[in-house]
Formats: sequence, structure tokens, C-alpha cells
Amino acid sequence: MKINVIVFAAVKEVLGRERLEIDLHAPATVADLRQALLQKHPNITDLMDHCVISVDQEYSDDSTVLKEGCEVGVIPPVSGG
Amino acid sequence: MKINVIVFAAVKEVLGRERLEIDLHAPATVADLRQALLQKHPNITDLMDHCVISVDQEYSDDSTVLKEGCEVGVIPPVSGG
Amino acid sequence: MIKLTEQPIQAEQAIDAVAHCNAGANLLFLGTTRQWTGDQETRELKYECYQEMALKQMQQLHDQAMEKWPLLGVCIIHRLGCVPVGETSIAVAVSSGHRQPAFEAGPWLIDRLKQVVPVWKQEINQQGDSTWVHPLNPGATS
Amino acid sequence: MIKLTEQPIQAEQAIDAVAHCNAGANLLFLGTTRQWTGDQETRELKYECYQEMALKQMQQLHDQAMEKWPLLGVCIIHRLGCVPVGETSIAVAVSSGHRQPAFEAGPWLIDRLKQVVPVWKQEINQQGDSTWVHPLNPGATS
Repeated sequence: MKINVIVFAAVKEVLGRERLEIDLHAPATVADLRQALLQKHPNITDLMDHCVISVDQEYSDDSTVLKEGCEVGVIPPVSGG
Repeated sequence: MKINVIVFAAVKEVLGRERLEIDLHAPATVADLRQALLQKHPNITDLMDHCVISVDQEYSDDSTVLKEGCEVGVIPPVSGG
Repeated sequence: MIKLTEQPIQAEQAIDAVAHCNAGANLLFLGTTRQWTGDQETRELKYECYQEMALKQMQQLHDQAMEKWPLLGVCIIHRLGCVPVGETSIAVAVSSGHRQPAFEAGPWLIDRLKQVVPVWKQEINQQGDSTWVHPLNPGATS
Repeated sequence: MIKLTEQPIQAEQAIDAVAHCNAGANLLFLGTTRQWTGDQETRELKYECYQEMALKQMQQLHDQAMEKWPLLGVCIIHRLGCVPVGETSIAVAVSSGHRQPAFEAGPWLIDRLKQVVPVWKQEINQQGDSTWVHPLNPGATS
């Protein structure tokens, strides 16, 4: 299944774009997505260590299950305010 | 010596005016002034129990010594803000 | 800035008074006249003060806050006369580099102001009756 | 009120959003771009966000604060894009009948916002160099 991934801030700078598509075998979790993402883009490995993953605009953890068409965000440490 | 006394809020309402003059024998303290004030205006006795006295715009206590020409304030419980 | 005024207080006025290029945190507290306190409906509050002493005490609070915390600005404005429901009787603003000093100094200033600054208010209810507000009868403000 | 905006934030805007006839206490926090952080001079901060999620998280903070305290209004406005020195990047306003809930909810909201709302800032110094701000490099704000 195809997962839409949005990246931000330093991750977006390194990758040179904001949106990616990652192909995963269902069923897949956030942990599977992380692995696939790093395999495809090893240059963000250090940054990914500090990122959390959102699924459909909610914070998730590694065990969160992904559904076809969901929107995944790669969230570096936030610095709003 | 003559002491200028200013009164506020409920005390001013009861006395019908804002400024009084109290004559005291020097040396005199705030305690002496309180006594003289109540003797002259017994109708403010209950209110005076809850008032503090200022001397030249600073809070004082009963032992504070009064000087000729100083300005005494009778300060009911404050309710600013 | 320390001020007593009969005019309506604008939020911008107090916050502008503490603006500073090295401020990251700006805190403004506005005390406003509340319409309902339990089942008591207030029409307006009427403030009077001992002007020279109120200004002196407000200046002392200003100076004490500047000493206790690394603040960049302190502003206290108190309105006098009639303050209808919804309008501001007191504005306290502070600024600091980081937010913690501002969040400590703000409540300290308003607490102390309510203890030491010689200002008195009467509460005027919908029937037009007025009552002096005091600690046992705290009235329609913050 | 919850808002993300590229326009300058006015203090009145946030404080008006929480105005309520039963409010005695109104608290406004403004986070502004600081010029100096130690010996680092900042020219401006540049904010970006994950818009849908930021709005969702801000709304959750709004709702959580309304549940935790007896508040009458909560307003959170975050600016995006470039915020020059002295201008406001974040405004948080709350109102309540009495002042304690406002003084508790205000700092809680800004603390939580800085933890959970997906907004990121870059610090642009006087030489035009930009750095992503993160917990180990906290930058020129409150």
C-alpha cells in the first residue's frame, strides 16, 4: 500500500522536498515505515533519531498501524512559540 | 501641633468630608492621633478598627512619631485592582 | 510606567509600555468588571484613591519587581471613577528575556497591588445601590 | 479562538477574543523575537508548520485548558513566516472569573504549545545565516 509522507524543517531541507510516497506491505506499522524510509533515504538517519511520527495529524508510536491512504508526518523536535 | 488628616471611602462618607485637622501635644505618635480622632469622631470607631494609618504616604504603626505639618491618611482595607 | 487615569485603559497601551528589543516574553493582566458574582448582578464599579500614596506604592511595587526578577519593563495602570461591566480597572504588564520571570512577576504584582495600593471600590448593582468592597465582601473583580 | 497567520499579531486581537462579561481576569502572553541571546544577535525568526496538525493540536490545548480550569475564553494565535525583532510570534490569551485559573492556564498553555504543536523556527542572524532551533539550541524567543 502507498503511504503519503510529509517532512518538515531540517528533514525537508536535506531531502529537498516536502512530500514522499513510501510503498509498504500491509499490514504495516510506524516502525516498518521508519525502516523503509531510512532504507530509501539513509542521509536522514541522524535526523530521524530525533523525529516522532504522526499519523493523520496525531502523534503515534512505533506500534501504530498504518492504513492505506493515511497521512504520515515526520516531526522534528518542535520549536514553536 | 496641627496634623492634617485625610480620610477615604466609608470613613469619608460617615464624616461627610475628606480633610480634618487634629491638634496634638508634641511629641505625639500615631497611637495618640488615633485616640484624638476617636474622641472627636466616635461615630467612626468601628471603621477605625479596620483602618491603618499612613504618615507622609507611607504605612506606619502605632509607635510612628508625627511631625508638625505631616500628612496622615486613614486607610480602610484597600480594594484596588 | 505607573499611571492613574479616569480614561478607559487599552491593552496596547500597557503592552507597548514594556516593549523591549531584548524581550522574548511579554505578559499583560487586565482586571475587568464582572457582570455576575454568584447571583449578584453588577452595573459598574466606582474607584477612588489616595493619589499621592497610590502612585508612591505603585512605584515601589514597580521597583521591587525589577529588583526581584530580571525584568525589562513593568507597567501598572489603574483606572479611577466608574468602570462599567467588561471594562478594565487595572492593567499590569511585564516583559523579560525568557518567560518564567514574567509569569512569576505578573501575579506577584497584582497580588501585592491588591494588598498595599490605597485604592477603594464601590460596587453599584442594577438597582443603583452601592456597597464598599472590602476583604469580607470581595466584589466583582479578579 | 485558534489561528495561524502570516500577518503581524496585535495584542488587542487576542485579548478581545477572550473578552466575556463575566470575566474579572484576562491574561495575555506575547512571545516576541529577542534581539540578543547572549552575544548572538538575531535579525529575525522564520516559522513554518504542519498546518492541519498544528491547528488540531492547538484546538486540543484549547479544549484541555477549558476542561482543567474554569475559563471563559482561550485564544491561541501563532504567526508563520518571518518575524522580525520585537514582533510577536505567539499570542496566548485566557479569561476567567477570578485571576488564579488565568495565571495557571496561561503558562500551562505556552509550555504545552512549545512541546506538542508542530511548528519549527529558524533563527536568522545579522549575517543572514540561518539555524534550525531545537531543544539543544533554544534560540531567540521566550
